[in-house]
Parts: sequence; C-alpha cells; structure tokens
Amino acid sequence: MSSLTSRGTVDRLLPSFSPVRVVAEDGVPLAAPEAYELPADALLVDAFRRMVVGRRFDAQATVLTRQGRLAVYPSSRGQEACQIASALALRGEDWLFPTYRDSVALLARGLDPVEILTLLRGEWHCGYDPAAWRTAPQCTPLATQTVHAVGLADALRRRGRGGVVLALVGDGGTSEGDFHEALNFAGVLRAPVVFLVQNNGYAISVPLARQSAAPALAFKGVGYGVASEQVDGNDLVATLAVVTAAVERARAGEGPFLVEAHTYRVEPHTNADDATRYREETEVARWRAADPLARLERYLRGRGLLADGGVAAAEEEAERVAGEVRERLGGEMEADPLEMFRHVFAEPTPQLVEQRALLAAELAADAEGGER
Amino acid sequence: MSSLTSRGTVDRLLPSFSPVRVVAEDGVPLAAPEAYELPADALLVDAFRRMVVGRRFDAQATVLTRQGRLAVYPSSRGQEACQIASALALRGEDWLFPTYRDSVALLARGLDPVEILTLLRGEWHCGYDPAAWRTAPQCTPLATQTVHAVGLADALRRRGRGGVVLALVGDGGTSEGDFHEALNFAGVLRAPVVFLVQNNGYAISVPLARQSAAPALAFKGVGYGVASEQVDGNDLVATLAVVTAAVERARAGEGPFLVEAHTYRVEPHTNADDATRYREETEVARWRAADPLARLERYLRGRGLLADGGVAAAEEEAERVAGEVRERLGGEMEADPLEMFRHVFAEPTPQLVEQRALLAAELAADAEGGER
Amino acid sequence: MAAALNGALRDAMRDDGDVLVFGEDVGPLGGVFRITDGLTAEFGAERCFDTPLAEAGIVGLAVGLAMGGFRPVVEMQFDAFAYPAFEQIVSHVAKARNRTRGRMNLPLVIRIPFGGGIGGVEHHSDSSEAYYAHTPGLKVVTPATAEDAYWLLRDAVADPDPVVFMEPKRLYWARGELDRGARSAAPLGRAVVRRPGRDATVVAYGPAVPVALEAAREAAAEGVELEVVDLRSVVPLDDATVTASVRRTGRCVVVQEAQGFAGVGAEVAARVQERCFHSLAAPVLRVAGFDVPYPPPVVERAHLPGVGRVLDAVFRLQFDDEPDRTHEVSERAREVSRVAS
Amino acid sequence: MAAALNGALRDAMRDDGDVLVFGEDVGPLGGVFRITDGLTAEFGAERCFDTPLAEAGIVGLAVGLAMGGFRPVVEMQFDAFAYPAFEQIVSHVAKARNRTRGRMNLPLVIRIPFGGGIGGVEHHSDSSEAYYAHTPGLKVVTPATAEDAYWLLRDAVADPDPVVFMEPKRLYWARGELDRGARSAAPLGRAVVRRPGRDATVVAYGPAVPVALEAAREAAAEGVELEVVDLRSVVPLDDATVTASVRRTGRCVVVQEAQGFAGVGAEVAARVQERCFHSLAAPVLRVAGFDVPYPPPVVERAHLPGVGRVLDAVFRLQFDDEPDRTHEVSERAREVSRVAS
Ligand SMILES: Cc1ncc(C[n+]2csc(CCOP(=O)(O)OP(=O)(O)O)c2C)c(N)n1
Ligand SMILES: Cc1ncc(C[n+]2csc(CCOP(=O)(O)OP(=O)(O)O)c2C)c(N)n1
Ligand SMILES: [Mg+2]
Ligand SMILES: [Mg+2]
Repeated sequence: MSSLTSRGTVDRLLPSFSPVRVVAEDGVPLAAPEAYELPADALLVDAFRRMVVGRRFDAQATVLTRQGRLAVYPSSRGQEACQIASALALRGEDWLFPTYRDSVALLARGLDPVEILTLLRGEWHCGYDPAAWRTAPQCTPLATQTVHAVGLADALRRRGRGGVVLALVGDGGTSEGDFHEALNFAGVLRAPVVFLVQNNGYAISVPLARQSAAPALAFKGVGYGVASEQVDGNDLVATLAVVTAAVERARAGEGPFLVEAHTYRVEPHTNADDATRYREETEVARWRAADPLARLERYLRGRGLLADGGVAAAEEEAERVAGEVRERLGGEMEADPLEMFRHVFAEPTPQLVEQRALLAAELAADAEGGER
Repeated sequence: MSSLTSRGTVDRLLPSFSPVRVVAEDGVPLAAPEAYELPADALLVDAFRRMVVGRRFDAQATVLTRQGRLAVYPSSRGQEACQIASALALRGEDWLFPTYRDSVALLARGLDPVEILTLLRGEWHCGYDPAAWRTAPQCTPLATQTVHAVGLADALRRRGRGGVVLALVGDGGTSEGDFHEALNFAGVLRAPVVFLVQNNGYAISVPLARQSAAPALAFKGVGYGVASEQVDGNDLVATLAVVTAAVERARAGEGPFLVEAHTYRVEPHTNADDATRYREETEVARWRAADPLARLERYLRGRGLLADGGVAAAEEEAERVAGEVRERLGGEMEADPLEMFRHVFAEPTPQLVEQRALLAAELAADAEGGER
Repeated sequence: MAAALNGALRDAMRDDGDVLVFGEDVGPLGGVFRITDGLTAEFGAERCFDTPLAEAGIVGLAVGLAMGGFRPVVEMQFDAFAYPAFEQIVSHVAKARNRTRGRMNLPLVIRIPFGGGIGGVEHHSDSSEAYYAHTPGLKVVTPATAEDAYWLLRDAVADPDPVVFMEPKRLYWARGELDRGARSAAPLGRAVVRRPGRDATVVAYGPAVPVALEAAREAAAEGVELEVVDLRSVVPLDDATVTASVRRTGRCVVVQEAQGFAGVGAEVAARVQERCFHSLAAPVLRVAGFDVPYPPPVVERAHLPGVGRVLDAVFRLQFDDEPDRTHEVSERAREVSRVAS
Repeated sequence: MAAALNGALRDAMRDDGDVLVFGEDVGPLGGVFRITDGLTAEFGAERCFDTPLAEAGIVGLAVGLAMGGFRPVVEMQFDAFAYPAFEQIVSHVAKARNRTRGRMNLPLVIRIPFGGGIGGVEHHSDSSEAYYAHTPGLKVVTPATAEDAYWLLRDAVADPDPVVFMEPKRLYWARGELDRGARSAAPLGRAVVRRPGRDATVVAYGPAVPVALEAAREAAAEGVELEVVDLRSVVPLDDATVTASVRRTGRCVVVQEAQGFAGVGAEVAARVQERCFHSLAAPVLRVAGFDVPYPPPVVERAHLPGVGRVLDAVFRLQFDDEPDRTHEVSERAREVSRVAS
C-alpha cells in the first residue's frame, strides 16, 4: 500500500547541484555541459546585438524617469542575459508572460518600445495587443501571471497546434502562493510551460536569504513533479541553452520545466528606490564586474565571432533605438479621460453611462472655463 | 558569483525514497529503521488503547449524523495511527493545529468529546478553549491553519519557554497557496513547527494523482529548506517514531520538518458524501485489510505486550466514551440567538447594539406569540 | 434549481465546444451540490475536470484558458472558499479588458454557491456578492427561480465579460418548472417585477426573493399590496425598473440575506432615495443579515431575514426620524407573524 | 502624516515589548513609504523584520503570533497587494474572537496604504476599505490628519480587536503639526466635525476629507456654509455624530474616493436617509470615484472626486427626482470651480 519512489525519478526532476555554466566570468569557454546543446554561433551574435540594444534602451528609460517622462522604471540592467534568452528561446507561436521588469525581453521579442513603456509612462495599463504579440500584459501582482501561463499552455495543448508558454517571475515572486499553485497545476496537467525565475538576489530590499531557505529555488520543482535546472543567469550562452532545452522539451510534450537563473539587479529596484539602504556598494561592484554583456562580448571575440565592427554596429543600432524612444516619448501624453468608461465591459452598464455623462459635463464645463 | 549546492545538504532535506515502516501489514516487525528511535513499549500499548477508543468514538459520531444529532461528521476511520501519533508526539506545552477531520487526535489529546463535536453538531464554531488546550480551533479553510502554526511556533521561540507546534493538513490541502507560504515562512524563520500531511488518497472525490505529480508530497520540503520524511501512516509505530523525531528535532532548535504519512480515508469524505461515485469498493476493501488498528494489535500481541485482557479493557473504555457521547449529545441544543452579537468585538459597535435590540424584540414577540 | 443549472451547463457545452467546466470535485462526483452531475460522462474529462485544490489556481487557470480562446466556467465549492482567489478575481478577471483597451477580454463564469439556511457549519453559509459587486469590471448575477437559473447561466456563459454567478444554495432543492424550449426569462441585466402591488416596493435578489414573495402574500392578507422586484442582476443594476416601481408605490424596503453594512442593499437604498426622494413617503428601509460572522446552525434562523422581519420593515415605513422607533418591532408585524406561524 | 505614523509605531513598540512590526521591506528599507523607518535600527530585527513576499503568509503569521500573545502590526505594501491575504483576513482575522466565544482574540493591526492621486501605475491606487468594512469582525479606520494618524494608530495597536488601518497614501506627505504630548484626538470609533456649518453636511473620510474641507471653503465664499464630518472610523460607524449634523443641516453629501457602487458612501447615505428622512430637504447625494478600474496616471485627476464634483453635488441638493437632472453639472458649481481654479 505504500509506494516506493525511485531515486532515478527524483534525480530526473532535481536540478544540477551547481548552476550550469558555459562561459567563465572572464569570457573563457568552459567544458561544455553534456546535457545541453549549445546555441548556434549566429544566434549568439544576434543575442549580443540585442543585449547591447537592450542595455541602451534600459539606460534611456531610466533617464526618462529623471525627466518625468516615465512614471516609474524597473531596470533590467545586469539581467540582460536572462531577458534576451527568454525572447530568443521562443518561436512566434509561443507565448511570453513577463513582469514589470522584463522590458528588455519584450524589446528583444520585437515589441514596439513605446508600447512597452506605455504602462510605465502612466499612459495606459498595457500598451500592446497581447494576442498579436503572444505576449501577456506586463504583470505587477507578483506571481499571478504564472497561473495564467499554465492556463494558456493548456489552451495551446488543447488546440493541438503547438506552442509553448514561458513565464517569467522574480525570486521574491516565488514566495507567493500563486507560484506554487502554478507549478502544481503545471505538473498535474503536464502543461507545455516553462517557468524562468530570474533570481536577481533581491525583492526590492529583501535579500534571497530572507526569502527562502531552499538550497536553491530550482529545488522547488521536484515537489510538483516538475523537472528543474539552475543556470548562471549572467552567462547568456548557458541561459539560452538551458531555456531553449526546457522550451523544446515542453514542445515535445514532456511537460513543464522550472529554471532558476542566478543573476543580479545592478540598479535599484526602480528609479524611486534607494538601494544604499539595504546593500553594500562592494556587492554591487562585484556584480557589475560579472557583467553578462561584457562576458558574452569577450567570449564571442575570443571565438572570433565578433570584432570591433560588430560591436560598433550594435552600438549604432542601440543609439538609434534610444533616440527613437527619446523622441517618441518627448511629447506630452494625449489622453481622453472618457476612455476610462469604454473598456470596463463590452457594453457600458447604465451606471457607467450616467457616470460618463457626469464626467463629460465636467470636462465640458472645464473646457468652457478654460476658454475664457 | 554562483553558488554550489552540496549533495549532502540536499540529501539531508530529502525524505526517504520509500515510506518508513516498522511493522509489516500483517503485524510482523520489520528491520528497525536506523534513523529513528522506536517508541517505548508502554507508549505503544497506550496508543493501542487510544486507537480503540478513537475508533469507537468515530463510529459513534457517524451514527449521530444519521440521527440528526450532528450536522456533519468527517470520519477519521483508517487514519487513527496518524491521529494518535499526533497527540502522543506532543507534550503539554506544545500546540496542535488540527483540521475538521482530526477529532480522534483531539480526543487522544484529552479534549472533551462534546467540546470536540460542538462545531460539527452546529452548536457553535469552536467548542473548546484553544489556549487552555493548546489546540487551535479545528480549521475548515484548507491549509490556512498551517501559516498560523508557523506564527505560533515563532511566538513560542520568542518567549523562549520551549514548545513545538504540530500542524495537520490533508493531501488536498497541500495544493493551496497557504501551505506553500507556511513551509516557506517556517524555513526562513526556522520555526519550531512540524507539518504532518495525512495523505489519505483523496480530497473529497479527487485522487492524489489529480492533486499532485510529485514523486511524493514529502518532496516539497527541499524547495523550502525544510527537512522531510515519508512514513507509512497506517503503521502506528513508524508514524509515532517519525513524528516524535520531527517534534524533538524542532524542540532542539533544528528547525521545521515536513512529514507525509501515507494512509487512507476508509469512510466517505463526510456522512453526506457518496464515495461510490469516485472509487471502487475493491480499493476500499484493500485498505480496510491494511487496518492500522489490527496491525498494531497483532504487533503488540506478537511481542507479548498485549493480550485479550488489554483488548477487552480498551473496548470497555471505548464503549463508555461512546455511551457518554450518546448521552450528552442526546438532548436538544439550547442556544441563545442573542449570543451572536456578543463576541464579534470585545465591545459591540453601536450598529450591533441596535441590531441586537431588533432581534431581542423579535424574539420577545415570538415568545409572546408562542405563549398564547 | 439544481437541475436547471445542470441543464444550462449541459446545453452550453453542447452548443459551444469551447466551454470548459472545472473546479474541485466537479468531475465524477458531479460537484458537492451535483450541479455538474454527468458532465464528465457526457463530455469527457477533457471538458469537465477536477483540478488540484487551489482556488487562485482555478481562477488563474481560467484566465489563461480564456486568453487562449476558451470559455471556462469554474465552480467555487462554497463562497468562503472563493476568498483565496480574491486577488485573481479583483486584479485580473475584473481588469483584463480594461487593462488592454478591450483587446483581451475574459469571457469566463465563476459560479459561487452562496448564502445560508442549509444548516452548514462555519464557512459554508457566507454571502459575498457585495465584494464582487463593489469591484468594477465584474458582472454579478443571481437567480431566484429555476427559469432564471437556466437562462441567466446561459447568458453568463455567452457573455463577453466575466460573470460572477451567485447561486443561492438553499434554493438548489427548490422545485420549479422549466421549459427550456422557448426563452421566457428576461436577459441578464434586467430586473423583473415578480408580483405587482401599489403600497410599497420590496426589492430583493437571490435567496431573499422567496422571502419577499411570502411577505407580500401575508401582507396582502392584511390588505397591503407589496410590489416585489427581483434584481436578478446586481451588476449591471436595473435602476429603471426599481425606480419606476418606487415612484409608483412611494415606499421601499430592500431585502438581502448578506450582512447589511456596505452591502448591495445599501447601494440600492442609496440609489432609490437619490432618484425618488420626492416620491418617497417614508425612508427606504433595509432588511439584511446582521453584521456578525454567519452564526452556527442552531441559531441561523434568527440571523436570516425572514418574513417577519420584512413585514416589520414594511409596517414601519410610515414612521418619523426617531431612530429608536425604527428598531422596535411594530405591533402590526407581530400580529401578522403570529397569524402566519 | 508619514512622520506621525512612524512616531506612533515607535512609541507603541517602546511602550509594549510585545508589539512586532513586519511585512515586505519594512526592515532596513523602512517600507516603500518609509513609515517603518528606523524601527529595525531602534528595536532590532527581532521586533521589526522583513518577511518573505507573501501576503497571506504575513497575515497568517500575524494570526499565529497574536494567538501566542504578541501584538503584530503588519504592513501591506499597497492595497491591491493585500488581496492575496483576503481569505486570511475574512475567514480568520475577522472571525477568531467570535469563533471561540471570546476566548481567542487577535489584537493585530493590518496597515494598508490606500487610494490614488500619486501617479502610480496600475494596482498602486486601489481603495479597498469597503471590502473590509463589509466583513463583520473587522474594525476599519482611516486618518485624515497627522494627529489622527498618530492617535488612531496608537488606539489601533492597543485595541483588543483586529483593526484594518487604512492610510491615505497621498496624504503621507501632507504637512501637519503633531503634539504627541497630550492627547487631543477623539478615540477610535468617534467621528468629528472638522468644520461647522448650517446649510449642508458633507461626510467624508481619509483622502476625501481635505477635498471636503476645500469645498467647504469655496462654498463659504459663495455664502453656503458646509459642515464637514470626518468619519475617522468606518467600523464602528459613529451614527450619532452624522445623524445629529444632518438633522441640523437637513442636507447631506457623502464623499469617498473609492468606486461608489456598494461602497462605504452607500452605507452612509442609506443610514442617513433611514434615520433623518423627515429632516431631509433633499436626497442624500454621493460623490465617489467612478465604477471603473482605477485609471492610469494620465487621467486619474478626472477620476478622483475633486472639489468641483463635491460642490456640484452640494448645489444639486435642492432638485427634484428627475434622474437626468442629477447628472448635469450645475451652473452654479461651474462658476465656483472656475473662480477656484
Ligand atoms: C502581490 C504583490 N505584493 C507586493 C508587490 C509589490 N512589489 C512589487 S515588486 C516587488 C519585489 C519583487 O521581487 P522579485 O519577485 O524578486 O522581482 P524583482 O523586482 O527583483 O525583479 C514587490 C514586493 C506586488 N507587486 N505584488
Ligand atoms: C479553501 C477551501 N477550499 C475548499 C474547501 C472545501 N473542502 C473541504 S474538505 C475538502 C477536501 C480536503 O481534502 P484533504 O486536504 O485531502 O483532506 P481530507 O478531507 O482528505 O482529510 C474540500 C475541497 C475548503 N474547506 N477550503
Ligand atoms: Mg528579485
Ligand atoms: Mg485527503
């Protein structure tokens, strides 16, 4: 009456005991991990370009907060390897479920930069069409999106036309009940979904040690029958290899997967945060030195896949994107307050019709007043 | 920058690969597991007595539902080993957090049977004084009590006067977000708390396979840095050994522990349930044959610790308890409807004072009407 | 009413292959109230299935499936057990359409058995409709008859927006004829006059409707003709029907089973006096559950607004502002109650 | 107001070693609004500490600690982020005393920054007080001044019952003098008249109080004297103060920032007309946020009930039942607004 669990089953679900790595911090290639196929060289060069563009975009966005052009901006700096890998591991038919911090992933996925920043600009809650981009709205209530991701993965499975879902979540987000429910549902439904935890060391001010006592967050998978892995999230090559493998495994019908990527949030939580209150500058400096972009550049140069010209071209593109963002976000936002009644329901209720009339009258009165 | 998890750390957190067992289903002793100290013989004999009494009490309660004397009763039948072990593993200063199904554990803990049944009788929401019994109210919203248990464990730690908390939860309850948050808080706070999952195979009609894809529920512990174990929950000796070890470990300041006990709910979910809709009679019969009480009896007899006299004495006590329950629940409930206003707050709000007056007037009018 | 709900789910699933039913125990068991009885047998476990025991997960799964083009209908086992899903409901279900400027709608239904009167132990008798009604972006409906149970649920499933479908659990076993052939019920969003009357309007919904109707019958015996309006839909609220009735009768009592404070009845009372003030001969009175945690079965009858409490309010509709008086049980109501019981 | 709240926590922790403060980022960071600034430094990480990021866990932990004799004060980072704790709050925090016939009380405080007007992106500007106020067993209070922030929070911590302490986040930065020496504020449960007036009563709470006071100043310039009542405590509600004022003025407007439907304002309006019907010269009108998901920053000003909308309601207090008219902005209000802006 009592079941025996085979060690083999458990071992197949457990992650590696140290994060998978392909490239050392100084850019030197390490022994390739047996279990993973390395990404094609051309893809790595493309990833480099996107990382350069992403970083520039990110810096530009932070500058825009200082100018009052964005309401708030949570920077991806230092997490570019995770974010670019997220975008590149997916095909067009796949879905991405991002958080507020994943602007760079969205940019790499091809979304319009201004549509990405619409939320953070305070213009509207979501700037893009989720269905058109197969990209869910950037999610703020932590970990809630992970359950949606499972539902959508199950929907894709039901339609039988393929497609995999990648859900992004932070280390802090893994503490929420919803994350657990998502893993559990994914395990039971064998949904084609991959969870990528960007463990950047902090949830705002709270360090990982106060967040979890787990040996590593990836060890949560086994408790749900979800296979798992941990990876050096500042190693683009390794992260892309691991996430791609997880995605393709899900695509092949082998079920959900949990990846923990170890990385670091180099900037404060958002522009409004004061990180000096809770962490040492020496710690930040150490991680700045472990920069994923520099690491990839050294690796590619070392392998002769990248030279000054390629770097310059990427930087040029990055400047172009930044300039476009600056320009397009330079103007004042135009918004019709009456739009707030338009999308509450497909058809407004009688109550909303009345309230809209009240606001319309107020606006008209204000306009009259203003004209004089 | 990226950490290595040692296999040793992980192995210390993982449960055994098959449930710990001390006594075979036929009552024959197995090789004693190295890691656990076996309970004293006298305690096992006492446990047997309590199991007999508990089973009789449980049967009596089910009969009372048929007579309309209880509103509802979720039977513990088949789970007596887990429930008695729960009570016996604790000292007086320890706390127990039970669910609606744990009446037999409460009885073994020494609570008054009528106070235990107050909730299920529909007389009041909790029949006993939690502080006096160091026993939280029987909890209905699944897994919510597990977080309270962590808080109380942390309170005990803060007071520094010792004490450990044991939280009971079902297999279904492990799917709720709160269970995960409880494990996580326990891990981070290193709270002196033990979680005992009574995996009885079903959450109402839903079998474990639709509840979780984990190799075993005990494998959830590692993801929180919580040490864990699985045990044959129909083997009283093993269950008592494992739960006691977990409790004493927590008492020694070594942190929280998760135990999964594999058992079976022999009766329907409650008297109102129709279990034939979702499980085969053959399955139930198989588990009836694996009865924990019969197993312990054979074991004790085999070891010469129990003879006919002891069994008869236990059965006599059981009849006495059942008779007392029958008698004390035989009358009509007397309840003052106005009590519903008394304990909403320490002092009633003006609104409650008015509402109470309204009801008092109604009751007075009814009484007048009734008198004529 | 249970059969009507079951029939509505069955017909919705037959008509639209994208309708999925899931939740706790809705599969082989057919739900603890048997509302999903037979659906797995008829449509297979792919379309009617048991989930793990996690309400946030259930609602979140529904969100994802709706994003993927399905029409999920989920069951919360009892309404206190929907609370774990509160964040998913309030922060996502209610806001998805608005968040995306109408590009992403979530046509899903959350079925919630609500209310007491069934002798249920703690947590099995809550009334939570006000939490949802207060949340912009959710439609909240509740049937009081078998016919409405069927048609409102069909409407809810077909609705382009998320609907919280509150099922008055003590009416599950109420008998009621239902002709599924021709639609007779009003559409979702419309209130109906269940009984016409000239002396006062009684507004009710869900489990309070039969109480209101019974009160009207008893009042009629006393020569007082009550008009009973069944809201059916709390959001959207059919102001027009309520207002027209009160302007005619000049008096209004609002009845709900839920605790009164900041409940749906407060909204109705506030609206009625806003819109009908000069037609009112007396304040709008509310009859509601007390502001206490739902009491244990042994005293629940005293908590539930019954015919006596409704009649008492009706007969107090003429009184002045003296607050103490409004809490006295009127002599007249006592007599009627006595006769009735 | 932020300093007053910080001072209240500090003094409560000094006076009672069992007071514990915890939540997300309340430790070294001092909370995202810095309300807990310096507490870890002064009292150590055992008494003011960061928890894992899980709101149900935080509230559940508080329940357990309160059972163990402590007085937890927890912070929810923003009020939309309290929703994951809804079940813990409604099914346990609110019901523990009642469940156990008074044997187990939970003297804990749940601090929730609420409301908008701070340019916050989605989920950072919700108003959720009605959810809690509708839940029997919870006290719900909200300060509008620095003095009340200090004293109501001290009262809340000392209260034998659980208190949901709603902090109007846009008033965090409002200046306000505070003399902590001598208690000047009314106790928890009492409303206060912030400004006397004879023509109409404006009832408000939290972030709506400064709006009401500003409207009163502008109305006074027009010769209309408004009496402004600050509820301070939503549960318990101080009926007596509100009723006395309205009986005197004969007119009433209720102002809240939260969406209106089935909100606290509905409760107040319903009660006022129940109790003061024959003293009222006009219907009780409500001014509230619209029944829409809180809009993005660029249009939030249009959503928030401002002085103009309050004045508009005040000047409509004489009108008849014609519903269309109630939605017109009165000419008089327009003029006042124009003068004011
Ligand atoms: C349910 C919920 N609680 C609290 C917050 C407030 N909050 C926003 S971001 C954040 C920290 C999240 O940390 P993590 O998940 O590690 O992601 P990161 O910001 O580091 O990318 C918090 C507490 C929230 N958004 N949602
Ligand atoms: C939050 C919540 N959801 C649903 C329920 C309804 N319910 C009561 S018991 C039960 C099954 C619980 O199964 P399990 O945890 O395995 O415990 P068992 O009854 O088998 O002891 C369910 C779904 C509940 N009590 N609480
Ligand atoms: Mg983080
Ligand atoms: Mg079970």
